[in-house]
Amino acid sequence: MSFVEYSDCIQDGDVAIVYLGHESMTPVKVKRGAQTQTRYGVIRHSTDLIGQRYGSKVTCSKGGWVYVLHPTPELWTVNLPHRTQILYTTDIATITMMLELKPGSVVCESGTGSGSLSHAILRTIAPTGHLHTVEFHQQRSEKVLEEFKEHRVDHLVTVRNQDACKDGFGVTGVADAVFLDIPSPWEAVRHAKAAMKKSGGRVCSFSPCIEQVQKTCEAFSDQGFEDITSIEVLLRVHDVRTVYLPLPDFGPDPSAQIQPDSTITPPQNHASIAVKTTIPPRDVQGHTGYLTFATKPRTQL
Amino acid sequence: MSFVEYSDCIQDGDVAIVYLGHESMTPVKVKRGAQTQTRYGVIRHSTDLIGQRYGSKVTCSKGGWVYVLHPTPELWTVNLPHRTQILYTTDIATITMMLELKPGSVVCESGTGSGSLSHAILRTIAPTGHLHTVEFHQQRSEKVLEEFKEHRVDHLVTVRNQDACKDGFGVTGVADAVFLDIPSPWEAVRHAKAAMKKSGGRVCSFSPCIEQVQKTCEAFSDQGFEDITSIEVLLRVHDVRTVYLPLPDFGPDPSAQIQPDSTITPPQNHASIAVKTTIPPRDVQGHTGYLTFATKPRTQL
Amino acid sequence: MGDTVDDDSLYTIKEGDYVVLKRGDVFKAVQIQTKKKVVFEKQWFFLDNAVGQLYSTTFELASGGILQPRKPKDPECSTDTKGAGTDNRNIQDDGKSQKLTRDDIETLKEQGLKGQEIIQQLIDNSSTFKDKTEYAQDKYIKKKKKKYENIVTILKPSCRILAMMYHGREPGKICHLRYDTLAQMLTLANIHANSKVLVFETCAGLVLGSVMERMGGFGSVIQMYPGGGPVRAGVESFGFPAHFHDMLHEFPICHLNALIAGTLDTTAKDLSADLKESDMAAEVKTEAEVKTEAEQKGSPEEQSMETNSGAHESLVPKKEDEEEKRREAKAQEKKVKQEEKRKKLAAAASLLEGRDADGLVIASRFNPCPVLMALLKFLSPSRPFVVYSQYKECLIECYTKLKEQGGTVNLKLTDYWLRHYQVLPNRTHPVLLMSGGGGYLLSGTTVAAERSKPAASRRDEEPAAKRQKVTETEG
Amino acid sequence: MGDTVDDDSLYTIKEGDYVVLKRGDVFKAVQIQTKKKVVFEKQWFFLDNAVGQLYSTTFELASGGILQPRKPKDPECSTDTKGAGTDNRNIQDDGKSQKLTRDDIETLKEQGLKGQEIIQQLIDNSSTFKDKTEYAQDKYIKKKKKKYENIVTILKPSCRILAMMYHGREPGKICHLRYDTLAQMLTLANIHANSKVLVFETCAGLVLGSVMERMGGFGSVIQMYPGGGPVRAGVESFGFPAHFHDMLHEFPICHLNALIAGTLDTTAKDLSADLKESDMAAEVKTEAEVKTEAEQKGSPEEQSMETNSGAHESLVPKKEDEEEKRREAKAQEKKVKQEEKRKKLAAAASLLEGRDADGLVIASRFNPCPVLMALLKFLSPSRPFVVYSQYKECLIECYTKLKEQGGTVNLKLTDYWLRHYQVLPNRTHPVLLMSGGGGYLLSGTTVAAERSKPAASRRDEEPAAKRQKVTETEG
Repeated sequence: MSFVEYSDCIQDGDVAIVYLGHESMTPVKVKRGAQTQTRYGVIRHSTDLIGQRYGSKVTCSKGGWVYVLHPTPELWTVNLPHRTQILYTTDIATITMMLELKPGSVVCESGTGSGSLSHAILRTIAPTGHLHTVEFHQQRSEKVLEEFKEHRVDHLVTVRNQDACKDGFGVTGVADAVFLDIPSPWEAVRHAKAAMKKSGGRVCSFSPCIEQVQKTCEAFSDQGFEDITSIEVLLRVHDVRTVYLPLPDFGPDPSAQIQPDSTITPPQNHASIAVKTTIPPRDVQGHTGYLTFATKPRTQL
Repeated sequence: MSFVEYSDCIQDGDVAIVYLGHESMTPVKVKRGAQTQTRYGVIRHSTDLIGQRYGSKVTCSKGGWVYVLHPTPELWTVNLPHRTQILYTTDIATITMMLELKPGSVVCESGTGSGSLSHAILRTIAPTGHLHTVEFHQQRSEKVLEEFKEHRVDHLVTVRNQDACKDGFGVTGVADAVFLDIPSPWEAVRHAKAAMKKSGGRVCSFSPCIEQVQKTCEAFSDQGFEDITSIEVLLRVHDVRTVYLPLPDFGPDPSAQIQPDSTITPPQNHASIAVKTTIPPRDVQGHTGYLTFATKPRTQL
Repeated sequence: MGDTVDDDSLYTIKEGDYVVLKRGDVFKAVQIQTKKKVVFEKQWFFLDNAVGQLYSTTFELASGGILQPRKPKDPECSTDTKGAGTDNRNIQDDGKSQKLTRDDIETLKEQGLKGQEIIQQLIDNSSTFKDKTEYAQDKYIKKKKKKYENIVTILKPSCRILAMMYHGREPGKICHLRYDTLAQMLTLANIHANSKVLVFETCAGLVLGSVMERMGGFGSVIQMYPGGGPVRAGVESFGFPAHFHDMLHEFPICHLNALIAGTLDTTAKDLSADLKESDMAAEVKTEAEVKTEAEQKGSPEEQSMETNSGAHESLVPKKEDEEEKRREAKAQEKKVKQEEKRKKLAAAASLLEGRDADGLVIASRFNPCPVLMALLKFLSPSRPFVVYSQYKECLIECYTKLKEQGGTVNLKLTDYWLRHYQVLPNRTHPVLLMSGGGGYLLSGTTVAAERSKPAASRRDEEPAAKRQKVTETEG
Repeated sequence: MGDTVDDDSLYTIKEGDYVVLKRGDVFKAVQIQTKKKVVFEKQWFFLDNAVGQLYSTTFELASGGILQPRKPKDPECSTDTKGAGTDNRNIQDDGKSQKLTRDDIETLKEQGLKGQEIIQQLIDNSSTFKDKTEYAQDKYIKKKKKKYENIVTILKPSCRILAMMYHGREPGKICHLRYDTLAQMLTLANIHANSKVLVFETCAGLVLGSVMERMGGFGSVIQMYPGGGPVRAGVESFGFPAHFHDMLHEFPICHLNALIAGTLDTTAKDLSADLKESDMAAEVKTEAEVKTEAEQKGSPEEQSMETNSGAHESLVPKKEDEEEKRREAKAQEKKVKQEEKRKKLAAAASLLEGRDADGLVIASRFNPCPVLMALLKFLSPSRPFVVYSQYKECLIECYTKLKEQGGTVNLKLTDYWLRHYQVLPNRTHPVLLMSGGGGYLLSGTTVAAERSKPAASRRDEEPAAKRQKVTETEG
């Protein structure tokens, strides 16, 4: 297992995702001899996991069962330990395309946070790209590096514990893309520019508040970035349901009584029809943040 | 006919809405002896309109036909001559409810603009309410008063040609609700307060830009308004369509050939299924403006 | 000129008034009854002290459930935050940042500290508060306020407030009709004074009450109701003046076929059996009970209902000798009520028979298509109608049927997207949580009925909308 | 560590390159061919001068359709606006505010004035411009710029640019798949290097090309194609290096039943008739023609297609004596191609036979349910799949079928709401026009196939989502 390459079978040392049911999963570090407690009973790693195929059904000690899934950045995003606010798949997918990430891309990111976006970037730029990620909070930068190792992507990433606004990204003229998710992104714009290739590249800043967007757009413009675009993408989930709608009873129909064939029974009082439909969840995510993209043009040196 | 009361039949002097087809209508001032040219031919007012029932089908000279509709504020909104940007029904409906308008309400409005909202307000506050509407552009204020007369609602409205930011609404302590649709609403907030009843009331400001909203919220707060809420309401139209989806041809199914009954013909190459669905228009209104509502509390005097 | 009297007596809370309690974004409709315990937001209190106060007054909850009017301009926003950090790099979440224990807080409460004061104590005793960003500080204070502030505001009810209340508290009772969607309905149906409007709803009476508010007591509203009796709990909450109820009529849809066929005889003393029966059942029940029953019929699993059948049983007399007299009196009473009911039905029927209503509003848990097709017959030409459904599929059916049948123009299937904003210095953004959906509307305008014509040739009646794509056909 | 070489030679436009022309928000994909006239935004020009320039260069259009590289930092935003009015109270719209006539403007053009200069002339000669609000001035300048500025930028193609191009210019060709929805698909399907991905699309090759870009030449992509031949016009526009095509395989779905049944014999020289026929038909056509035909089959009314059947006819020989030779040569050629085709099919079949693909992406004008059910069989367990449809109803069908059948988890039916913002000092707001819809996605993860089990007992396999309402049941 690795976050950038599929394996068929679960091995000692893997991180697997245990699927317990609708929107209920938990990540497990697979370790020979270890056990994991679930609401369906115990999972014994040596017998229940190691050597099993990813996607298999595993029966727990209480007779209940779960599926064991291969980790992906998307499953990780909904299962990772939150050390900060995180980016979710909808924004991540948009960022990945709009930054034009692909195998071989060199990317700078700040802050690393809980690593939700980092894993998705690594998946996309592997096997030949590199991620330089900067996190000013020391504990967090240590923790995320540990996770990168566990997820077998540490060869693709350099984690730096510094302040991107003050100290930049630790590299110059190498990045195809830069991503900013920090409280004052406008302070890091000149560092972003410095980190990027002479030939140009793409940059993105994520901010929850419109005032941040305004300042960041100004900074991008001042630093000569082009095609500055701010967007927002919202996910809408549709829950599939069969609903039963009662039919109204308008009483006996005199016009129907004209017909001689009286064997037709009138509609029953509580007759209803079934409709296959979707309903929205009652409350949904109404805002995560604004995404501001820009292009760094070729720098004339 | 009046914009605040239905009539059954078209009379000389009425304003009627000629419905030409899907999203194609035109308002007509009914005048004995007059004619109106449409793409289906001429409509002769004396014979084709006057005395006819609203909602009737009228055959034009070329043999084409139209429907003649009773005017409503909503039909007027999509048919009125634009002298400014106007408010549309989605925002109007929200404003009407959130300002708690009803028969008897006294309302102040600025600017009158093209009168789109004014007509909707008048419909709702009739027969016992009153609208004080302020428009700084002289031509426009004259034009809209003319329309109010033609629409037989002029007894419910006072039009003032002044600058609400400088001169207020021309009334003090009478309004249940105030509506602002001006470039600098924050400059009119104290006038709004002065126009409103001692016992309190509701106020709304419509602005396209977030910076206007920010300044207006601050002004509301400074002037002691409560429950300050900014919202946005967007209309989504669903066009009902039947679509035909081709079915894929996976070739002869060997497993099906096992069955002895070979009279069942395989699915045709270009078989398709019909699905009743809705599609969104390609481009839709993505923003009209932000609506900021607030409550004026009882004023201690 | 409108009524511009601004007399405080109009704004005084009286016993028996229907009012709305408010705290933050939470509302609850209640009637002012002295010595009656009210439960709101997990706290109980008495409304006695509200009587004589002005509407929109905010009260503090004192011990013993006593309301005390709050002085205007209490220092609500003055929580001292002692500076904010610019980011959260130094915050370590070890769960030990608050020095006050739960017991400490309980002690503070017992000492009679008010919510505001407790929050200040919490801030002063938090080791991380001053390092939090302004954003995080604000969130913290809001959360704590919700927990420790004991205030309630008493409001005069309105369509706006009740629609927001139902949507927030009991969306299932109003078919998940969101308040902004209701606002659209009232406008799209051109609801106004001096018109005649048909309403078919199973939204606890909220839609009916909203229509009545917009008509201001002028004109007539005919409630077309399913089941045993009209549901009006929501109407009561509006606290309309008595004369508003003069414009309200009701017609049971179980007589709709007869009415349409012209065979409904409202002069006959003996109405068809099912009406009588359902009337009888309804008569001996209070309004609230009828509502409960009517709603339960359609949705037997509804959880939030307070069932209360005690009233009925208490009518059963205890003593044998009184039995006879009561039975007679009851029979007489029954007769009177039945006659009243008959007159009411006759009045509603005669309002409908002209088939000249000015508007139609449908919002129910029933499949809307048959309801719409039946009720449209009662509208004048050139009048608006609007149908609400939680499910788009139902309105597609209505749309298709109307297109087939003709007699309507300007058909539009819509829904609405409602977004709230937080507007604060340097912290302006859409509110993070939003409503997933507000339901769908189909609106249109009636036109003169067609001389019967095959459906196939109808297509060209309305110039087709610009074809959007190859594999699609309109309608 | 990645390749951080930043060598200009990598960024030089060469003859034969696939590039994208850009003006404002409008894109067009073309190949660099010297002396070939290109039409873009109603203007024609030659790309000859672009050769040797760097990508992302902006060119001015000079007379005779000649491109001239624009000097960096041309004073693009320096239009002199001479102060803005604060409101528009004094503006009377009499249609006489512009003193320049149409003829005047044509004269200016002939004098060789550039777009920027013409706009300045228009402003100077407008009597109302200086009274307009800043907002209105900005709108005016933008409008005029669009009309009079003759610039074009040449870009290196990418998934982002091509997806935006197709969505803007020819949404019908890509089933109205919006670029942000495509972005979601690539992520939800976990597309990455060194995996084996199945793609079924009728989106002109855009989806296939996007998948290939994300795989960077590592791994394999199997295009499952309907009709006579795989559609790849969109793939060409990406301008991939040659080795990218080594990872691309193709399999005609008309053999899918045979493959699933295990009766497809790819070693036999004589494949089933329909494949041969369709192959033959496809062979003598250019890629572009095949695409045209394939798309036209499904949507015969599509208007925007450039049909071009000249190539075929030009193959018909003119002289009798050459006929024989050509026929022989052609037969030989046919045989070789057929053998090639057979090998390709065999290769694709052997990739599929392991039923161990890592991902599945479906985006087509076909009813997706049968496609999804057939192709899911070829995935390993614990692999993601994603289906796009313009119509939610189609994905409800897929969802229902998958729930019945089992073998998948994490099913999610979604769509996306994309909003653009104008961010300008004091004029920040969402863009006034937005896309009505970007289509729907159904995504999920495969799991080990169930031992067959009645559908009825399947309900409890997945703990039910919290029941939302009484009258609803999940699934």
